[in-house]
Amino acid sequence: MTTTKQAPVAVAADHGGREAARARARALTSLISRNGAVAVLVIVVLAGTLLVSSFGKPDNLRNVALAASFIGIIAAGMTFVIISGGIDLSVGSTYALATIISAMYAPRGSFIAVLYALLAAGLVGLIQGLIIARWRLPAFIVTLAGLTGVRGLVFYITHEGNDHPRIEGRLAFEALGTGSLATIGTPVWIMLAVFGIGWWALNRTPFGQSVQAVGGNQSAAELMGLPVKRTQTIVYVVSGLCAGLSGVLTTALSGGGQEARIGDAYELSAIAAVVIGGTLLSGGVGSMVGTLAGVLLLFVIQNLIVQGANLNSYVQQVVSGSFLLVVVILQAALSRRAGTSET
Amino acid sequence: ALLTACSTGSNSGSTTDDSSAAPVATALGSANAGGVPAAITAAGGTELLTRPKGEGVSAEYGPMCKGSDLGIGKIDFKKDTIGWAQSEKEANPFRIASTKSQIEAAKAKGWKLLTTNAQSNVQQENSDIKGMIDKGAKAIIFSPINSTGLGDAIAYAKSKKVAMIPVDRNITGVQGCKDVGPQLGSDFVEQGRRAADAMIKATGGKAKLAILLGASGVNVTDDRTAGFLDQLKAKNASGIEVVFQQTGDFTREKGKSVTETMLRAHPDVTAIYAENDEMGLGALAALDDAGKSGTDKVHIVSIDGTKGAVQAIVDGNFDAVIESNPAFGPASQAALEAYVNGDGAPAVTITTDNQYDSSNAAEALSSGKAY
Amino acid sequence: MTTLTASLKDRTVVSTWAREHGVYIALVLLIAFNAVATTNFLTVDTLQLLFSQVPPVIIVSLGMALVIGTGGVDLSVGATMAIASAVLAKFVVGGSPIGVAMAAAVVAGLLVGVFNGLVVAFARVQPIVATLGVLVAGRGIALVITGGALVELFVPFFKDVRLGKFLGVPYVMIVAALLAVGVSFLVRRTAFGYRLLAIGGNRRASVLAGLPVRRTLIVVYAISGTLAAVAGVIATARLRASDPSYIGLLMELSAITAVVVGGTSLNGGRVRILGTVTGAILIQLLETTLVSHNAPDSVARMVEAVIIIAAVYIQRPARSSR
Amino acid sequence: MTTPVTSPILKVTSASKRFAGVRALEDVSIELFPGEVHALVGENGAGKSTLIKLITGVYQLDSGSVQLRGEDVAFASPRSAQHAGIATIYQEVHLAPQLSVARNFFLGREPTRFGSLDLKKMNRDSAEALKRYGIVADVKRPLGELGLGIQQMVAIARAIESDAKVVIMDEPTSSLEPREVDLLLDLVGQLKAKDVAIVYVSHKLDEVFRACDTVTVLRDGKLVSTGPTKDLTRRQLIARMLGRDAAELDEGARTQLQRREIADAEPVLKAEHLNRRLILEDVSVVVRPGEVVGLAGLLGSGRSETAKAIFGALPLDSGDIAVDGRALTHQTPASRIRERVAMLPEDRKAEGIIPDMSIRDNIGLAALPQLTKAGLVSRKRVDDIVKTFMTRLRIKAAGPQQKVSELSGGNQQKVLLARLLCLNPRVLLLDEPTRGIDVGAKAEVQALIAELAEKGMAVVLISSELEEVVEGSDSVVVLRDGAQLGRLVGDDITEDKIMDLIADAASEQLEEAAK
Ligand SMILES: Nc1ncnc2c1ncn2[C@@H]1O[C@H](COP(=O)(O)OP(=O)(O)OP(=O)(O)O)[C@@H](O)[C@H]1O
Ligand SMILES: Nc1ncnc2c1ncn2[C@@H]1O[C@H](COP(=O)(O)OP(=O)(O)OP(=O)(O)O)[C@@H](O)[C@H]1O
Ligand SMILES: [Mg+2]
Ligand SMILES: [Mg+2]
Repeated sequence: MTTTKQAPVAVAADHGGREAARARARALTSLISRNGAVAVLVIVVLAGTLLVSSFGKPDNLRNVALAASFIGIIAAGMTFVIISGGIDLSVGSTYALATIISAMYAPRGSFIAVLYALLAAGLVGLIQGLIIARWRLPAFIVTLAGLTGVRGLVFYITHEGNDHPRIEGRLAFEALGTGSLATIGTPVWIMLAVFGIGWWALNRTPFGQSVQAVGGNQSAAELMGLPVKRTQTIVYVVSGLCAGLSGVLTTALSGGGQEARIGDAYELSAIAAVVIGGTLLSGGVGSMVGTLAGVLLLFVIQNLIVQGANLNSYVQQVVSGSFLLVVVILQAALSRRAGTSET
Repeated sequence: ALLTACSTGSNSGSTTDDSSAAPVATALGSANAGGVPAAITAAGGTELLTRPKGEGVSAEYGPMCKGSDLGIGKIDFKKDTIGWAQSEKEANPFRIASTKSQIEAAKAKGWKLLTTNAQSNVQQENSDIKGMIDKGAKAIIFSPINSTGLGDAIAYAKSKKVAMIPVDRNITGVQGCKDVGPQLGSDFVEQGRRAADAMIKATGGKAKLAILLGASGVNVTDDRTAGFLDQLKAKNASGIEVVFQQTGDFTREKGKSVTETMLRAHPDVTAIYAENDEMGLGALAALDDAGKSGTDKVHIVSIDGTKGAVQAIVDGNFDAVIESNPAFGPASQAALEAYVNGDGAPAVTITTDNQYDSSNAAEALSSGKAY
Repeated sequence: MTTLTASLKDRTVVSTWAREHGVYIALVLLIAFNAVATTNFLTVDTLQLLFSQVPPVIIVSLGMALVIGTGGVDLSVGATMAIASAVLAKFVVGGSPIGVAMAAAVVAGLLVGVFNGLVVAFARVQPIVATLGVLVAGRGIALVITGGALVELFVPFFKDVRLGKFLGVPYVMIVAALLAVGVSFLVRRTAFGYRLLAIGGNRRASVLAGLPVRRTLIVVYAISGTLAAVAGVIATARLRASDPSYIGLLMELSAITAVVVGGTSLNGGRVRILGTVTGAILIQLLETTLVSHNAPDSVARMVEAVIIIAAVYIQRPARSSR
Repeated sequence: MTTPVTSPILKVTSASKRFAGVRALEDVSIELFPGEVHALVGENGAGKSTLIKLITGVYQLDSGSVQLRGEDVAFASPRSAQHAGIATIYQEVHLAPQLSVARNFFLGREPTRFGSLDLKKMNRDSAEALKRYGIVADVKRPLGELGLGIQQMVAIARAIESDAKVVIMDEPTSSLEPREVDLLLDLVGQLKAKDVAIVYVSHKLDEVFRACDTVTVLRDGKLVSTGPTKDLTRRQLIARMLGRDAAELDEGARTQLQRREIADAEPVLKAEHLNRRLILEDVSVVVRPGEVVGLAGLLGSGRSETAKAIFGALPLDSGDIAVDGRALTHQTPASRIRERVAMLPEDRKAEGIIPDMSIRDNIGLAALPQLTKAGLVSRKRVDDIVKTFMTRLRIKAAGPQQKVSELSGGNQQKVLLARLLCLNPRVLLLDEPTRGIDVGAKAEVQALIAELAEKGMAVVLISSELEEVVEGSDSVVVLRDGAQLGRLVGDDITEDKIMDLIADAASEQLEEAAK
């Protein structure tokens, strides 16, 4: 147009050090906001170690990690679902399905037992994913129906819960549950591996990009030409498989014999862990590391209640509920400080 | 193949493939050689003990377990702590009484007792038990959520040389004294049988019967159903026709709403078997609203022996209540003492359960036997 | 030619109509099924029973609908019912007149709601976890209040609550209907209703349009808590006992299902009250149907799942929106 | 000028589309040749975006057909259109704000190494590509943190870089500064040279005349004319768009903004020494009654931020804000609205409209307190107001009950304007008020601003069209990087002077940095 002088268009070029200061401030705040749960975890663990003598013992920490690994694996899958803008309430039932099937087919050998359990769990995820993606039905309701229906299926195959199939004798896959590496139980390593792979898939693969874009704004993702339906379907399969894996490990650890009602309300723990980890239920934003910290927080709190106090069951409930609230409020405050303010 | 797995998984070793309820139904009935019921064998009992039984004990099965066999050292109960792991919320009379009994017995002996509650979550119970062991508990008395499924905690206790005493529900699939210490339990199948007997007596063997099942997938439910139906068959009570079977989730509210609906579809029901007192009382509330309460209109038999239900007998609304005695505190702690410090305790002890009807209900209330 | 285009047009008209009225269609189908297949179904008694069982679900769902309208969700309703029930028992056992006891119970629910609202509005915690805290802690609180067990309540007034009828309609259903009308009025006619939907539609834009976002959120959760408490009182009266560990158990899921099956989107920004009420009735009737047919638990659950999906499928969003 | 000798690459034949109750497009045909830049113009709601969405499979045709390279196509989704070589920049930025700039740039076609994203390459290539479009930005930052203009540039770069044979741009320049517009048109030239066919939608007619070979005019969903741009004058084009005689247009001047005499009265708005760490640095805006103060600056210079700060939507570290001499303490939009300060947000999608609400409810929303008695909304008063504004601003819709999300972009903007105006404000903060608004309505809006100012209102105007700021403002505050560079008054307000100020500041900084 009429401009004679060359005005630089570059906006954020590093002039006068101001942009550098901004970048530093941003890096710090986003570090805190993305890792609010990690920060809270560190605080709680430190406080726990100082205040409750038996908490910090290696045995106890190992046990906390082991206990956390089952919900942890489920929560890893849930993270994908929630980042994609959905939710999966069916994981507790799917977990039960895999637990029972893997024990039921144990006589056919480890491979078949694990394979069938994972297939069943993956299939549950696939069906739900297809319904949600193709028919555009709300995930909350579809997976709520999944929660009910799959639990019904579990009752059905156990003859109204009469059977508690068990592994007789030793089977190879039991090592998945009972084994240990460097004194730490195999399920913990498996959970870490799942989180590692999950982190990679979310942040380092096109699929992960697609999950985040779909969750951020589904119609925008469609307009950008991303495979929205496929992505939505896959996240539920991933979630189903994670729940299934967790169920298989449960059978492996306990030798089977679980009740048909096992895994009741696990979805709430998993969702809580994911959300405490800083993932937004509205989708788009979330982190694997956060979820891991969220899961550990839940179990550390639970353990501290057992280790630190001798409470009756209802006071115990009050304490863990309040603890949960404090943690989420703290986490929200940390992330908000760093994130954009809304007034 | 599917069913092979099921049957090997359930309480008995029987391999009937046709009916899922069959393995449990035959559990206590089919005595093995030596007169030991299969369910007891599954819990590690191999022989019926003939030594004189203490009060409240209905049967004891050997071998005798000694803590030292598992390398468990003596416990100094004045200094060491022990743990009590409850399986479900202390929110119904049974669980409240069961925890209270442990706490009071420990207090009476001056023992230090840690307590936890797994809120019906098996994984939680595993980590509760392990948590108490990590906190230094030398022995754990626990009420298992399920007869199986606590393998992780049991293995951990074994590795830490901690004594494990299951109460009220037996741990099955174990070898006597090898995996856990002495077990003290009620016999839920037997409770079902006795309920059937009481029902036959109350109705004169002729009734249109509705069953309020306990929560689905819980083995107490299975046992009480199996025992009941089995006994009806065994007693040839073909006049009792089961027209309705629905879960009432062991709660009063569900017991009531299910009964309300049932009364619409089956107004001709003349008897109700409730697998716990709470559901029975819920059913009673529904009958009352419909103007049908009273044993002259609808018979009710339930299991547990709580005050409310025993009172209902006195009021003429229930026919009979089979007790499921939750007070394992003194007996289990005595067994623990014998197991670790004394000369052993039987692998499986079955406690005596009372039974109330119009003849003894008032007395049970006044003496405080009903909890 | 004209018939072809006409029928084409009809088809879209029919499908739009079905989408709008899915829940009513589903209810009619279920009633038709029962009329044919359930013994003693088409009687006044059956209707009366349904109308005495369904009000707690309806009342809780109304509050839930408002919360969902703001784009949130309230998982604490079941626990709030338990707290209200426990407070009621505490006052009755303490000798208070029943009116006072009921008022106290409702106030307790209100307080729980305000608390939820504060956490959501000020701490900006996501509603699902904010209310999850109360879901976990609430029953514990209720049990602490009652001292841990079920408390039997012998209150003559409860008999009226259970059995009283006006022109054959149970009192409790009349209460539910009046509340539904009230909530509907609130949403459609008041400034508060506008705000609530605006917040659900776009919270940030609402802030910039100068709406009192926080205050509105707190009031919405307070209403939800209050209604849950009312439901808790009715449930207690129905049972003649306060059973804090089980009263309202899983009510949050039933209520959410009722709201969504009734055609309200979980994304917020819209509320359908009549649909919600119908959704609640549908769910209750479904349960009743399965019980009267003596379906085993396993089958009942699977059927329930399929029917819920079918009910939302009828009203699935049209393909070419946006 | 290319004379298309080849056959059309894209051909739409008598496309029609209706939405519940609205006929959005009726019997429209266009042809697009390789190397052709084809402008699509028309009033707000004429059907331009609808036509584009029909081509790319967002909507399905009711009747008609689309041919690509002579073959019938019916894309089921934008994805398939993209695969077939049609790249589209839809109206309003459509990207993933939470992902980094680089990831957005490559979204859907990420380079991988051994299955892993090649982040190094992504960051490097996207930074380089953006530099070519004149944007230097930290490509690792979440896109959403950048200004809307930059986001739009990223979207454009993303689409153009994808090697498409057909590029469709729906109002690509609505948030861009003259500089970026120049750059973009340069790019269009380059694409054209590579025989890419381009559909270009814009309300800025200069651009149409500068860059487009062919222009198609739509009105009310119907095709009005199609032909070479050079055969038309600007006035003729406008006349066709509006469906009026060219003569009729003359009575309305091209731009309705003109400078007024400002009385030396007490300022209505006094916002002084606004500071916010790392965002704003000592910015002052003072507006007297009847004055229009423009904020000028480049993309990301902090203009929107200043407006938000005044409106209480951005917490300040320090600063004094007073209206009519009363100091404002509460930093919330609600309290500002009570003081009769109103703001039109820049990002109408994220911060403006409530998509699922009706036009009526969207307009009435902010004014609720005035329209309410004892908590009850007076339907009649709302209806009256809505009616007034819908006619006054010529909002094109099926009726006041239509959902705002179903409106065309320009009409949504008008709805937001209506929302503000019914507040009857003293201070009006307008962030890009004419963004995406058609020529007719733009004149209308500008006239409205002038009229409001005349009545003694204080107006702060932000516009990416420098021309609009220059012509319409009584004084201009120039910003750069969140700091105030200077203030121009009266005849000093020219585009050159503003650009000079900015350039000087930049070179100073560069010198400083060099030391
Ligand atoms: N999803 C929809 N549902 C109903 N009506 C719609 C929908 N999308 C567009 N319309 C209507 O179709 C007409 C054309 O809209 P379109 O977005 O194509 O206009 P446009 O020419 O792009 O206008 P602008 O310049 O304002 O962007 C408008 O009247 C609009 O209200
Ligand atoms: N290229 C960039 N690199 C880094 N940060 C940027 C860039 N452009 C904008 N920003 C940041 O984005 C924010 C947007 O600023 P703001 O919206 O106030 O600018 P604006 O002058 O209104 O420009 P726009 O026309 O883009 O809206 C500022 O905080 C600025 O620091
Ligand atoms: Mg458009
Ligand atoms: Mg701006």
